[in-house]
Amino acid sequence: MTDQPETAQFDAASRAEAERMVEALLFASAEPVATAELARRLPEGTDLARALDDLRARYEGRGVELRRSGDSWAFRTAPDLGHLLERHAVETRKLSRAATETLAIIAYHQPVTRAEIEEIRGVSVSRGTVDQLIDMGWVRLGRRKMTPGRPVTFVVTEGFLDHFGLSSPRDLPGLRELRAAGLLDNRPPPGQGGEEEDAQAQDSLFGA
Amino acid sequence: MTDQPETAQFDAASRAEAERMVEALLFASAEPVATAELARRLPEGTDLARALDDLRARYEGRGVELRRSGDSWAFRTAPDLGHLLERHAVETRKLSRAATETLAIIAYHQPVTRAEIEEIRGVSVSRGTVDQLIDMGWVRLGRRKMTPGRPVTFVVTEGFLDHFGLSSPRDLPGLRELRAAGLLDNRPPPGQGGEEEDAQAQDSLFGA
Amino acid sequence: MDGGQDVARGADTGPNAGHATVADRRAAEALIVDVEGFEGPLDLLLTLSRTQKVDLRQISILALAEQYLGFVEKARVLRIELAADYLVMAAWLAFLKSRLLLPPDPATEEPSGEDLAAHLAFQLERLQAMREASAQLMARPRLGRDVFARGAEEAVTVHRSTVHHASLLDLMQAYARVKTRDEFRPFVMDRRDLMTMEQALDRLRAMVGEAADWADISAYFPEDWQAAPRRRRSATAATFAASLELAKEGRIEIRQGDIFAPIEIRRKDTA
Repeated sequence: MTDQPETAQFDAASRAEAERMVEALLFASAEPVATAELARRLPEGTDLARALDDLRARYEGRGVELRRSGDSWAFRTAPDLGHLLERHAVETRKLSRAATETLAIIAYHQPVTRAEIEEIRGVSVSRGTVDQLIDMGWVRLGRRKMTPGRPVTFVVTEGFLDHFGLSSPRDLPGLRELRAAGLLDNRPPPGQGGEEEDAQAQDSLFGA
Repeated sequence: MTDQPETAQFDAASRAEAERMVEALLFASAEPVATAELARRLPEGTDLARALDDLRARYEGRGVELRRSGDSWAFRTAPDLGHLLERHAVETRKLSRAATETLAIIAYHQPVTRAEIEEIRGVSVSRGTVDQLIDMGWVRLGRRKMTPGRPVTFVVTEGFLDHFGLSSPRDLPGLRELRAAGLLDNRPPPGQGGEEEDAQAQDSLFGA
Repeated sequence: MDGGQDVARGADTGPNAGHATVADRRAAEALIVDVEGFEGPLDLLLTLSRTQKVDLRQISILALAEQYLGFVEKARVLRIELAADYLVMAAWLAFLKSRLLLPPDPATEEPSGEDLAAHLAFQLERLQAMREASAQLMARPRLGRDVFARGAEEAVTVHRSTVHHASLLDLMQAYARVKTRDEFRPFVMDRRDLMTMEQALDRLRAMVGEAADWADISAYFPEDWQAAPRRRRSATAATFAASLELAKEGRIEIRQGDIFAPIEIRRKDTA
């Protein structure tokens, strides 16, 4: 920091210093750090948003990159350098087809109830499948749905975004096209005019 | 990387690429990485020394620095930012029962010796308890008592009065007030030490 | 492999039956054998729909229903037990098929065969889309496989310090507790400092014969009950009570000059 009285100079110095501090904090952590946590750890009055912007620009195209997942930030190695780092790869449990499909459905349709997942897959979802996704830190419970029975919903976590290198669920591959094609609509089977009993009957017909 | 045939351009690109690779390797590694190990992991013909120089220059003055220890390399938080990685957690805990009682006895009976405290509490007082109260700045040593062995006495401090909002130890409520406030439910047995007031009153009743 | 032949021929019920190649037959055979591998009837329908080799949006639901029913029929012939939901789907598809083939009944408000077929097509397309999305997701550069976090995490050092706290109330309560601790013990009468009325009475009876003049009752206390406040208090009470007893018996007289004045006694001479 500088003692120069000129505001511009002082500002430039404090801006650079803020960037350094955020850099140090994020470098030190293997896990993404939430914006709120960064703000708490930095001196009061730090322009955190600008520091993050500066940092992101600085690391653009480098061997490590600043990445956002949800409301958290982390440095991650550039995806194209994965081959160099194979030895650091951690053996992950191979996910079953049911688990990967369920995960995709939760990500693209969130917040989504178990019944909705089942309707999409046309088969009942075993408790173990969702539990596994929750265990891995990729899925968590969302708000209950304001429909009869107030069923719980599932949403993806920041850990999911971090793992798949997404800044937000809006960045899911092909999301826009799927939405445009109406494939993310919750389209009830024909003849279901909101009559719940009817819906129930047909849902079970479709394996929901 | 680029496919430009011009040597200079190719060289610049491969130089930048080498730097990126070293950056990612060092970032992802849990341990400092030896120069020989870096060389082994990088594509053949990489100018490792130059990549390390470039990287060191790039991180000069940043929030993290490239540091060499022996023949190994690692990123480390800039020394002046170490404080960001420290957190001071202050835990407020209720003073233990033994300490509170000891403190109360000192406050009500000061100056008081350890033996006297023990007599009043009816149990021995650990050195740690009094030390803790001294550490907290609520108790200090008073004058030695003019009795055999000249034992040290304990008195409460200004800090104690400050903390408890008292202007003098005489402001401490007496037993009668404690009783009136419902803090002393039972009538004490007659003639117990410290109840001079009561004894006085009754004695005078009986003409003592 | 006889069963396999059957199945291969079984697939001939489909619209492409005439052009079925050996590969197609093998595929259809595999469908039967791997029925366990399907994630439910919708998944099976989706797989069957691929044999139509058209975009899912152009798919013939009627043909698909027939393929499915053919599949279930072959499974039945082969005595392969199908889970209930496969059979439920078969029943529903049979119903859908009849709806699609028969002219609509204008009297009924139930959804038309076309609507039901369109919804099934939507479901298939949606499942297919989710399946592709899932594959795209899994193919992304993934943390711990393609992308890595900082290896040498520099943990935040937490310096813990404890501030002890006590309020004035805590302090007063602690003092009250110390001072009244004895009261919470099982009650045992401490007789050492307690003079009973009987003791006082015995003593007074023995001495009262000499008491010709008025004297303070405290004069009758034993020497070691005079000084200590607690003993003196107990002696006072016991001796006073004993005095009353003797007065009642008519052996002594008792007087007090004023409130709080000393209580005096003397022998009562019986005439």
